[in-house]
Amino acid sequence: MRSADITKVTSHISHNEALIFERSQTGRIGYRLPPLDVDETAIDEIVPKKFQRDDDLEGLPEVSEVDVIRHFTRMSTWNYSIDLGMYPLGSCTMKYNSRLNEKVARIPGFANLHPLAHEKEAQGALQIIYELQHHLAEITGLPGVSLQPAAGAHGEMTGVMIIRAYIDARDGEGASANRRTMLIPDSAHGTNPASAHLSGFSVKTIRSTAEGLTDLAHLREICSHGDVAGLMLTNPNTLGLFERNIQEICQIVHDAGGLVYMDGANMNALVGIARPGDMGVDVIHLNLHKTFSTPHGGGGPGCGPCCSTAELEPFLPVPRIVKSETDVSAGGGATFRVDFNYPQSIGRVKAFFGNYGMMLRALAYIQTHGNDGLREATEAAVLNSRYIAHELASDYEKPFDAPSMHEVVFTDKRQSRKGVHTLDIAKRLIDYGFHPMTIYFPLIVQGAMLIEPTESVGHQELDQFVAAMRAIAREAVDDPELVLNAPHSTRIGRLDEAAAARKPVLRWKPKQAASAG
Amino acid sequence: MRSADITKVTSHISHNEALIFERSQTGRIGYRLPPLDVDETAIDEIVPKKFQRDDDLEGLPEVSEVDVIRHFTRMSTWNYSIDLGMYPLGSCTMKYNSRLNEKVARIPGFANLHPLAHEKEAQGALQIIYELQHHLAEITGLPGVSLQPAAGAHGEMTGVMIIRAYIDARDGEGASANRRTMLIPDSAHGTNPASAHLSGFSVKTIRSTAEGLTDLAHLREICSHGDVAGLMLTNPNTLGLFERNIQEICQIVHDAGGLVYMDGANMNALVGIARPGDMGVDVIHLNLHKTFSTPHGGGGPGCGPCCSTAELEPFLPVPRIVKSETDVSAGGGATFRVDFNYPQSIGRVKAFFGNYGMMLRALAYIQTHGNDGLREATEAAVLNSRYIAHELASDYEKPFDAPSMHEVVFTDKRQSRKGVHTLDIAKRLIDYGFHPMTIYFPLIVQGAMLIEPTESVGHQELDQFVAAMRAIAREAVDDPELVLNAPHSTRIGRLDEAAAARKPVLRWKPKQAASAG
Amino acid sequence: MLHQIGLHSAEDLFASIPEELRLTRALDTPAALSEIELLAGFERMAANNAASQRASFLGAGAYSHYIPTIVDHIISRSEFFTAYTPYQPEISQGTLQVIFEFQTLVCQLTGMDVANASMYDGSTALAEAVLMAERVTKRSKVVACGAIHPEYLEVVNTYVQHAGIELKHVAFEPSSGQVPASIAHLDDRTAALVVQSPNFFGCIEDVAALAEQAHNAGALLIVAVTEAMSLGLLKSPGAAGADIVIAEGQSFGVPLSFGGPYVGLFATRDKYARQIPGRLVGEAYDKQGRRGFVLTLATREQHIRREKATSNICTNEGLIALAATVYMETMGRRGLRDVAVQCAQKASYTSRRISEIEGFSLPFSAPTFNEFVVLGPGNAAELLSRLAAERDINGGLALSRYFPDRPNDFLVCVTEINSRAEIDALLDGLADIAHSSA
Amino acid sequence: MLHQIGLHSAEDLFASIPEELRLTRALDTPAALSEIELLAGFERMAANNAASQRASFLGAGAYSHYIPTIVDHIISRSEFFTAYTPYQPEISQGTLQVIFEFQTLVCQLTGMDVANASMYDGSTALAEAVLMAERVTKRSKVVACGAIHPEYLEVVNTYVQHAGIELKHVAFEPSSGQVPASIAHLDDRTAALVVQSPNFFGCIEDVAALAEQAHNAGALLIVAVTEAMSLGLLKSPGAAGADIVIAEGQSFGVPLSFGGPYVGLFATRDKYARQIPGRLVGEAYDKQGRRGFVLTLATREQHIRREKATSNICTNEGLIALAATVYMETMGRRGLRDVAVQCAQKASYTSRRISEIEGFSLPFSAPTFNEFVVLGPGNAAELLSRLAAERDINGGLALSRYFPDRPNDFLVCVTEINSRAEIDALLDGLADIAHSSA
Ligand SMILES: Cc1ncc(COP(=O)(O)O)c(C=O)c1O
Ligand SMILES: Cc1ncc(COP(=O)(O)O)c(C=O)c1O
Repeated sequence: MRSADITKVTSHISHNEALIFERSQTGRIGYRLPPLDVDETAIDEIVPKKFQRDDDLEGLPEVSEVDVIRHFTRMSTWNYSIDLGMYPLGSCTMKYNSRLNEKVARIPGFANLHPLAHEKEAQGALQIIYELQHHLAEITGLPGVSLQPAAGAHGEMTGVMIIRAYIDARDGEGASANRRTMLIPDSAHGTNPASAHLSGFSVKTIRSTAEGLTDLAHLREICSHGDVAGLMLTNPNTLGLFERNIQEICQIVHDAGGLVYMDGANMNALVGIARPGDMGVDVIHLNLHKTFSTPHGGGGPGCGPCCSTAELEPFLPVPRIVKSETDVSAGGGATFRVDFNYPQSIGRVKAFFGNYGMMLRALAYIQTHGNDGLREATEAAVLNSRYIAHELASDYEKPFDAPSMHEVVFTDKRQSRKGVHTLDIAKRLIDYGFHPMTIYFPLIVQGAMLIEPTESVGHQELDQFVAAMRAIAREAVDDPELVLNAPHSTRIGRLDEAAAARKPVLRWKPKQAASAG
Repeated sequence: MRSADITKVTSHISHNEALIFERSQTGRIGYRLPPLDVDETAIDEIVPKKFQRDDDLEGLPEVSEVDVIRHFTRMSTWNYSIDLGMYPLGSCTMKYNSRLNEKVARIPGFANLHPLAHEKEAQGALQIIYELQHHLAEITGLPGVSLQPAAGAHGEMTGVMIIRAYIDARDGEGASANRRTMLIPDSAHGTNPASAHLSGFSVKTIRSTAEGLTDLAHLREICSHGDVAGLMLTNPNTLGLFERNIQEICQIVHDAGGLVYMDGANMNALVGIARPGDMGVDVIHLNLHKTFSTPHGGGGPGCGPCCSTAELEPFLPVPRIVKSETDVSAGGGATFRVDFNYPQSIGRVKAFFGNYGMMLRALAYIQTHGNDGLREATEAAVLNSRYIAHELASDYEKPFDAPSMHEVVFTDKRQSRKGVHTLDIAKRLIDYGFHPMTIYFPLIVQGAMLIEPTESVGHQELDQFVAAMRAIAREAVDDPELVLNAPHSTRIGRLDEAAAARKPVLRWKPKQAASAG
Repeated sequence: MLHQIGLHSAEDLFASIPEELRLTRALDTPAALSEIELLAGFERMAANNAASQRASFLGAGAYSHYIPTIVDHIISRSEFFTAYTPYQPEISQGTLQVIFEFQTLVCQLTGMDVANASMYDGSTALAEAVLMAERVTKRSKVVACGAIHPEYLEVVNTYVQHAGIELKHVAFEPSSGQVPASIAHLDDRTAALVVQSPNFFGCIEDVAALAEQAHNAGALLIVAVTEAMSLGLLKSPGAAGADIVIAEGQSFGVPLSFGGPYVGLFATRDKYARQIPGRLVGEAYDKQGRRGFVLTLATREQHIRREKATSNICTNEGLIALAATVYMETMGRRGLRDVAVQCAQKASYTSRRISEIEGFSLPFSAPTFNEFVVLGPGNAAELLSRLAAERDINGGLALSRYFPDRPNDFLVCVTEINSRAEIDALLDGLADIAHSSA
Repeated sequence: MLHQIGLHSAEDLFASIPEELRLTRALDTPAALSEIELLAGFERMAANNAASQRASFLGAGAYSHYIPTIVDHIISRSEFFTAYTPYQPEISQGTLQVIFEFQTLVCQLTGMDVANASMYDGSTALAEAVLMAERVTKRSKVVACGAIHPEYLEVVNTYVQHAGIELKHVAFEPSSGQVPASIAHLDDRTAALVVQSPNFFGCIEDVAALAEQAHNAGALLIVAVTEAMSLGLLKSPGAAGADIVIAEGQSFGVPLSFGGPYVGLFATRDKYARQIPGRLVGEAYDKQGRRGFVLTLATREQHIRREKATSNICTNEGLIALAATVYMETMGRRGLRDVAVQCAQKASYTSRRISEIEGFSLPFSAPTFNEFVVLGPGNAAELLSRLAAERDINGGLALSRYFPDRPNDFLVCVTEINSRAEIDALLDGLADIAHSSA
């Protein structure tokens, strides 16, 4: 294999570390507690024996602090990460996560604040929620904001439930019962239909046109049935294309008595440039862990705020964080209040206030960038994707002509003739030191490769990525085997996922126990 | 090569990252300052043009914050480190560095404290110095402590200068002029003679015996010349052996009118077990960055406290940190004082108070371990080294029979018959995921391999290390080439150090400039 | 670069957005701040959170436990911190093995067979458990018994409102504070019995007895645990017969952070593995037989099953699950019990001493872990705000926040970080204030 | 394990230590503390450092500059933080390339050809520079001119006392604060002229003129810089003709930390490379021609040359050199100048405004960078302690600490982190206190 002549841009991963349970050595400990400083009672007098564990926590690891440090430090080296290089995972907006935001989130005044602290004693924390709501309202053009949802999908559920609650109120329970259809384009992310289903809607799929946009004719036709509660639209859509008929789309849905929900996962293409509220959208969710750079953390935590029109505001989850009109602080009242009094609210979607730590980081992101900075970031994100679209067009099939926004989709059409498919190209990219793009999504594009560079990469890195992709295109012709067997540079090769799913092993078990069953 | 069947214990390093200067892109910036908030003056009116730079800082890098993060994160992956695995670098005591100590050192009340703050407003900081001095005095059995030296060698220089100052005072300038010889065993670390030289001594070397201990006869003979100012002895010595005649050695030197300096780099074998002060030693340095686990940081910062007998205390560097006998704090006086009034002092060896941040960490180490913990650490350190000595004796030549303390020396005698030398064994060890031992030191042992496991490794890791060493011994016989060409698993192979020294390139230069000259 | 791709201005990049939709003004958000200014600003706001600076006995679903220093160090490693969902196993083994260990630890502590890679938090995990019980049993009634965290119940309500699930409540038994001996509503239409233990009042429920009743009716038993630390001492819900166990994992190395991000633990029986919501990591092997880990049983998930998925969850709480894993492994077999025992001891000392104070009593008789309800001599909210103002102590939670009919009750939580001095200060404060206002 | 190696007790491990030397009691050091207790203890002591909590105008060799957040993040990476001196280049390329970049940056800023991998700090670097000058010139007299940091001079004194070097001082010119036009003692026995610029009083010296004088006498010019930030704006010592430049690098991303650890920068001319003290990293190639870096010119060093080494230094300030490297690269070409200009602007605003206050004046006429001496109406130490007590401001350093003959002078330092508000508070404070005591 040729990995010798590969110019790698990130770390080669090859390494061996057992499971912590396999490293456990009886008697080793990694903690120390202060001595108990109160008069002790026999534990059985506090908790009756029958309510106590009798397994002595058998099987839990016994390790020292050094063991733990080495265990995780070693495992960490098997991961690719944004801090190591370009991570063009389409639809996920893998932008740089500022360490400054981490410092902010760790300020003791926030980190040690209990969610049930009295509102008067948490004014700073509430003010941050309020200000972030305010900024997100301005950025989306939608005045009603709830930061309670924990992630994008959670925000979708919240938004769709709001639509349902609004229609129930508008049409009355009886009539509204006939509006239980949620329209979703075939290009949508899987969470959209799943969220619609959670809210008790049945899903109808809208076709996309050959240019990759919502099929207006099909939309009109389905809307004519009169059972449409709403449309869930991603814009720019998951193909990286701006739905240029957005206003007309909203019009059609509104005329049919429905509301428009926008999946805002792709807001990194719009911040400072255009606002969903101005397009006719009624409610949207944002992914603070994408557009607003809160860390992805190996899969969360996220934060999926819901922003709505004034009309839908009464239906947002409770509690809401509001500002007292008059400065009551003098009169002993609180300036920022936790308000439960929204009788039409869909209710609570999460305990406490949502993923507060992410709100701190997002506000810090907005403040460090400033309004020009936010716009410049969007411009850079789109420029970078457009550059890749331009540079790779000669080697890879680009299924849609329309200019891409922050991300661009290619396919393996040309390479597959030689038997090299999207999966192989993705795996080979690993050998070149890049994280692969999103693959086989959106589903409507055969062998899709969705590439989102984000604004965090410079010209140099873009060119290295382009060079790698071109080299792979050449390899697919000259030496398909090399690509088909990639990656060659990682700790392990491709894993047999089918076998893993057939007889799933989802936890470690002590040897004997394992053999036992 | 066989690295496929190697069970690696740490990360495989292979990776490519240019110098920051090669990554620089005009116009990129990675910082932001607040706007200047005072009325501005033309800069030339503040600093005359002729005193200003006129090169516009040509050549300094222009990069973004992400560029910087990726640059250093990538480079970091080329390093081996304690947190990745066992680092048995003899004489360096590569023990685990607790993250708790880092938290302590970053407490703003210490990190933001200016060294010239008024002593009354730095009582907490001074108390820490005082308490650490107190504990080190107890641990060494030597009551006079100065924390000013920045590292071991600095402590050596300080200690030897103290001896000189003491003798000058004792014998008077004239007589003392004839005592300018410092005795140093041939096994000593290079810093010993270098430090003696810095203090204006001429060095005479003491032979070691076949058992690896100081040759008493030779010592007596040299001491008879009457010009001996002192002896610099490492104990346990650099062969990992305790100088069991230490009392007699001190006696001989004292009788000859000299003083005994002990290099305390190997105190990890003695803490809680035996005290240099009880052995007859007059002055010693400690390496807080070894025995007391302050981080090695890729080569410092260190801290090399000097501990002396009460007799030598007046000669320690100024300022000293002392405690007021009477509680003066009531009277507005300070409890902990910075005292300059030591007329016999050798003077100041460093600005301010020394490497204060390291003192915080060392005190935290002493407090988290507690007195039992300190002793247990010493026992574990010696046990681990003794275990390795025992397990490797069958495969490697052990030049001395005496039981090793915290470290043990082996040689390549058996392997070299096949042309495999210490350097090759060390490099091959890298392929097995370990940092090599210290090699070719001490100089008196041909092909020395000095192994110091420290207390931070458990039984499991020791056995993995032993297995690796045995495998290499086998390879040296079955497949010498494999060992001679090691390492096979790193980003780069062995570098041509001779060529590098012949025509040294010690800095980056812009291409044209470079070619120019 | 613009020119390289044949454009003239940044504006050209957005040609596909209709002119009239493009913003012609700057966003009305603040101008850029430097690090210095930004930190100063947040420090100012943090200083406005008085409650974060004092000794506290607040629990009720969010707990103050000691967090070993290495937890934050490890989760801050770039390789964990700036990676995303492990879609590409070859370069995500770090995250994948961590999740596999997390799943194992959750199973060990809850006494269950299989656990997922995490849920948003305890409250949403409970809601998903209820939905799962409906899928498993094909029954549509769920009975929530006793003192369950009110905010958890609100979330369950929101989730089930459109799922055609009927949610019934069985009040707690007022003298014991536990679920009453016999449970109304439990019948052959019941999908699940939901119980929290220790419950919202800190009372330990007889889970085994409840499991039996549930199973007799052919229903599942869902056990919710808001104080995961209790698992170090109390019988595991699995051992007591639970079918689904959900917990809030915040107690395991996660800062209070005004309520989030936390992490939901979700565990069940092997036979229900394919009905579990969220991500699962499983063992897998490559061609050379090397062990690795992958996301598995994906056919349950939204990206494949779309509206038929077992849940809509995608991004979960990866980094917090990592923190919990580091915590559980650092404390380990011995430490998890030690902490739990210290909590129980300190809480029992505190409740005993409070009950000795004139005018204070313990309204519930059930055994407790580290939380208990105190019935005070007067309005609890006023008592606690005076305690905060005059003694700088957060004395606990006035139950009136959730139970208007219990104006004089408050919930006190004591953990290993509450020193004897803090506890005694609380005791003195309660005594003095009650006395002075009497 | 003990038994495996044929021992019975831990005591047996120490058989080679004579019985009578073994400690038969426990060390009289404190018992073990848990993390909780330890942190609480250090927090208490930290709270006892009042000076660390207020606006400060203290400089004099240790400066408060803003430290970008990423500096501490990067130096905390285990791979940098827990490695040691890069003896094994194949697994130390991270550290080695960083040092190579550090050496390059130091050369660029000082205007020199070659720089080493770091010295303990500025003061010891100056002492080593003096010793090097003696080696290079084989001359034994060194002339220290003008206002050099008193603690630096003390250290030089200690180092040279046994090296047979005669150290002469040339006082500063009292009206300008700079080195006098013609320098006494400078002759053909002089190894080096030592000057600090900006000097201890903040005055910028005419380095070029001094270089000429030194070179005319066949001596080297050693330039010391205690405020490295000045290099962003001021002519580099190299460009002005210096032969050896040493600097304290603390200003580049290193916290005050009560005086250390800091980092000494040491740079000189190519022709003296083999006389330089300390470690040097150079470019090297492997068999396949791949570029890497190694420790080089080791024949200068103690581990090979023993007593004939150019210095006894072994462990240096690696991690701090890394911090400085991250700082210099993050600020970069533009930032280093921006910070320097802000310092100069703010200091000039402050000195101008102070000189307008009744009773205050600026005793020295020379141009300054970010530090300057103020002559007050009365005892400076008292003035400053009142300023601290009444206004919570560290107003600067009373020169009497080092110059008993200047009771009313104090040294004020202003950097980019001193806000306009802080500066104006200082001005008001000085005016009010001086007035009230007049
Ligand atoms: C287009 C789109 N919609 C929704 C989601 C769901 O967001 P989350 O993963 O935060 O739940 C994602 C991200 O995965 C997405 O890419
Ligand atoms: C035996 C011995 N003495 C002295 C030293 C010098 O200590 P330092 O490197 O801290 O100057 C060392 C460490 O390198 C050593 O091993």
